[in-house]
Amino acid sequence: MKNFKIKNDYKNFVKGLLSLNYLVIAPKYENGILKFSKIKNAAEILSPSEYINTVSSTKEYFFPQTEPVIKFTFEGKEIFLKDVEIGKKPKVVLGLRPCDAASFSILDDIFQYEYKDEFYFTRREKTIIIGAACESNDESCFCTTTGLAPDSSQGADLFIEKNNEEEYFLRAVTEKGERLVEQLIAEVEELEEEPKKNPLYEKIEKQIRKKIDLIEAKKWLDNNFENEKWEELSSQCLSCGSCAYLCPTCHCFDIVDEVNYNSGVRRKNWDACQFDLFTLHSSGHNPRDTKAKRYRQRVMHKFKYYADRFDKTLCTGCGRCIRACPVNIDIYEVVKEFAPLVEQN
Amino acid sequence: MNSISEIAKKLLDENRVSAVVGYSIGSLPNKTKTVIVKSSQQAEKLIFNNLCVNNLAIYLTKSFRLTTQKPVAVVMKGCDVKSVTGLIQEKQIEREQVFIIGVKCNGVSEDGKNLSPKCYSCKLQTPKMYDILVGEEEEKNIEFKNPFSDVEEFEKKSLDERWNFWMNELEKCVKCYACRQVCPLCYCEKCIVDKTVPRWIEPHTSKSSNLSWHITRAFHLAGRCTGCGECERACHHNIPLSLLNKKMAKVVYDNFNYQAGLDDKAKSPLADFKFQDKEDFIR
Amino acid sequence: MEEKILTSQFEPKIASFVCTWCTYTGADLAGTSRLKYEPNVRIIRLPCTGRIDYNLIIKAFENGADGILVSGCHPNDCHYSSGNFYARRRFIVFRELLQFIGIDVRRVQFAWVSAAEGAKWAKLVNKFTSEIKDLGQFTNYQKIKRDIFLEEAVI
Amino acid sequence: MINIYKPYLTRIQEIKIETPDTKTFKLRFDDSEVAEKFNFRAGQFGEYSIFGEGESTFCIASSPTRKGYIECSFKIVGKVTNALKKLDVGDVVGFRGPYGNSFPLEEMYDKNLIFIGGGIGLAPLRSLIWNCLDLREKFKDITILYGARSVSFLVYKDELDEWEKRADIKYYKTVDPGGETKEWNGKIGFVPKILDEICPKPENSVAITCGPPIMIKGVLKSLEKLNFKPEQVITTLENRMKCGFGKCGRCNIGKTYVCIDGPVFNAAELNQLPMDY
Repeated sequence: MKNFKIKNDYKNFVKGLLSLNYLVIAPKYENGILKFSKIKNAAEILSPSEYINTVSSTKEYFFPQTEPVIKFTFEGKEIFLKDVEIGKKPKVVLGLRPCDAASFSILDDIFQYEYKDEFYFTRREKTIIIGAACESNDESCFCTTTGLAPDSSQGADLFIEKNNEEEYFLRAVTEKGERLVEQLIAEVEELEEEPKKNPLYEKIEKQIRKKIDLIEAKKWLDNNFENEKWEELSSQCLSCGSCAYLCPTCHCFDIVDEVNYNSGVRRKNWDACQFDLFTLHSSGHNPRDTKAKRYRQRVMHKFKYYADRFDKTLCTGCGRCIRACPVNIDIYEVVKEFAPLVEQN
Repeated sequence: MNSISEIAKKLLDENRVSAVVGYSIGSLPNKTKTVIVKSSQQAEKLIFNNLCVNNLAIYLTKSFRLTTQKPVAVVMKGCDVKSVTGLIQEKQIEREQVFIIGVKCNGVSEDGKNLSPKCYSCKLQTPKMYDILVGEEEEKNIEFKNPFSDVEEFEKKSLDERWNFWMNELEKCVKCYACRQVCPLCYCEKCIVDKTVPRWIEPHTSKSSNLSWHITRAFHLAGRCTGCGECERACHHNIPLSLLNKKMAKVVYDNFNYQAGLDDKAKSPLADFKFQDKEDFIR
Repeated sequence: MEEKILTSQFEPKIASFVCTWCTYTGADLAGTSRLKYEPNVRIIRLPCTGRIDYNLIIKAFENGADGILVSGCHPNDCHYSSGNFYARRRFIVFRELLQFIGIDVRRVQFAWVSAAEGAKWAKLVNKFTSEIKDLGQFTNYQKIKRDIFLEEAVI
Repeated sequence: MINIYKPYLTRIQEIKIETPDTKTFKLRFDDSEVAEKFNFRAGQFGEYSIFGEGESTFCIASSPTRKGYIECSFKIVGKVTNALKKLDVGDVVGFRGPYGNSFPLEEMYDKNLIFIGGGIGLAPLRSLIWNCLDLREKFKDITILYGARSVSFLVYKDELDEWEKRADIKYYKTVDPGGETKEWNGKIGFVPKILDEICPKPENSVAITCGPPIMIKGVLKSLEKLNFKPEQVITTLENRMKCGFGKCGRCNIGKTYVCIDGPVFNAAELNQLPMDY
């Protein structure tokens, strides 16, 4: 795939993007928090060096917290269904860290398994994902454990990186990405040769928490469904669900009807396996009635069940759950409890 | 002076408590981890420092089932003890069910740098109620702030400004209900938002349903919230929940001369009345 | 008989939560005494003002009420002996909360109207209706309420 | 865009009150094209919805051999079922499905079938029983053992009588001790105990069971004692579901999604699952 140099600075590149009539979504400080929001002009943009990661992940732009799936109206005994329109405007999500970009290649599997969830995929198809390599990290990051790196472009269509001369360049990862760059020819210039790696990325990779052997972790999980460790690991959990709501790969949801006079809507709302109501049957039976069982479900789903089915880990090492947990339950430390570090040379 | 871990060890060895809830070194440099220690071998983990911002009173609520047979020991700062008082007051626990390891606190910090906002108006460096006390009080050189100063500041705004402020803030809410889960006084077995028949508050996120939820939360805590600030700390979207709680506390203080969490015999102000309550707004 | 001419003038919707023992009977008395009063109030009868949950008030606003009138027995007249005293405390706090959030509390009015005060009820409704007319439509909620059909597909 | 969340509209054609807390609806598709095309296999389930209240998961209780309609039986417990109970003939019910796997009908050909049902757990079995009875010559002996907590809680009473009268079925009915009436002519005792009494032969047989968890547990034990191999024992699982197609993450038991890999499992598969149901 081709590489392109950004001719002027990053902001000009964004200006070019905005002029193409895309809805541009990028990290932005809004009401005191850094989150992915709509960008109206290029001045609002943060360059990849200006942030580590956002508070919430980008999944909300593909699988929103709440999403109508069908609308209906009542007329006497009759019910009329109406399909839901979803945003038609093509989007560019810009500046995702490798951990966020990779989440889509993971989520795609579940959303098209047996039944294809078009709500997710319509948005996916209309959206171009431009990842950005990490220029800094914090204590929570552990993407190397999940097989990523500060400069891995997995899941992105285009990827922004710095070469060894500290200049930004674009790596076209998919054809979709390349087609976008072709429209931006005023801002970019094709590079003849492969740009030289910036040593920064390797440095960051070394700063990130050491890599855990997830194959060993899975082996342990295969044999330890019943283990008193689960009780110990989850005893302080408050079942607040912050971890699931911020996670780029958590995808559980609830379906709820809402009605207003003679019309209503059926919605998909986020839900989390840490809530005790999540699996409660109407008979009163609850298969996961204790916190230990719920926490086991979370860890097992991420590192075993998903791998069993799709051969992928349902975690990208973004560290959001670690930053958000009010009682400092650290999934990295949890996995480290039962799996060794990978020897690094 | 005994250290917390020694006390915990002794309590567990003597089989006086089922568990000791306390703080240990966290996995991140500016966080401490909550631990529930059940055997004396693990008691060494327990520490106390200025990063111990959590309110551990939450672990005394029924859903944790720690107090079922034997009492449970909890490491508590002065401010946390207020929540225990609230729980005793509302008959959620008995005083005998909890062994309070009180710590003298010189202010805590959420991020390792800045003092937690709740500490500026704290007068309870030494807990009001404890079974054993540890730590030493340092001379506090923090400038004492009126706890309601930000409420008063906010009230200078016009109605529209306030409305817009809250709409902007509440729009961020994703309804994870972490604010409810971490609150020691939100112990209802079934929260109003989880009730489906009738459904008072829709589970989707929108400005109006988020507002309903936050009105509910604030109002249900009126006269009960002790200002521990856990809700605001747990909110990853930084919604200023304490501001609402403080306003409620102020109203209750101004009108009924009541402060939450100081007297375990007192009646909660909204479960009580006086004949001479204010009536000027009623026609 | 005088007939009201339909004009495009703003007619507020007022939800009125009343206690069945005093105000509802009082409103009934107003009717049987043939007292004329503004038709803008929709009376919702509840057992006691102590039953009036703040959620009812919020729901009324969400569903398009421009004003809310809560009314019950005078102090010491409560059928359940003290329901109105608890309600009074609750409203002291709730009014302040609404104000803090930025809702004009002039739209939420409380009153004591006994079973004998049909005239007071009629007067109260007339006065409150004209006040709400002066305040105009309550647009705060209309702006934020997600219309489940018109909701724009943002993303 | 194909909306997998969009239900078909069906109309209630008939309502039967089975027990004090169970009703059966006979539903016909509004759209005749859908009605014609709609196909399912015994054991599959669907998401039934009442608009404005929500969706609920029940199996399809009618036989796939009876075309043109579907039936569902539900116990009135939660929000949706309480709303369903109030519906009348002619009212609209949403239906998504069929979802999940089904009973391995073809593998049962030329075998003896033993159906063991309890309470409302007869519903999925009923679909299969009628399916088998409509293709009677393909199977050998058919034995049905059905029990409920008391006489009034027996579902599909008309059909039970019909089965009792049929010469090509061995039919046993039972109620829990204390649940009998004066007129009761069936057995008295818990289902596993009666199963021990009947003592079906495992040779060339398949046992299909569904009922409350406690009964299934007992039945599995009894069948094991009777030398049934785990592969010969088939049951259906029930977990809370929302989407029905493996997305919402509610019905996971280990890596298994009950909604896609289930709800029909044989005991051998069941033994492989972690105890998370």
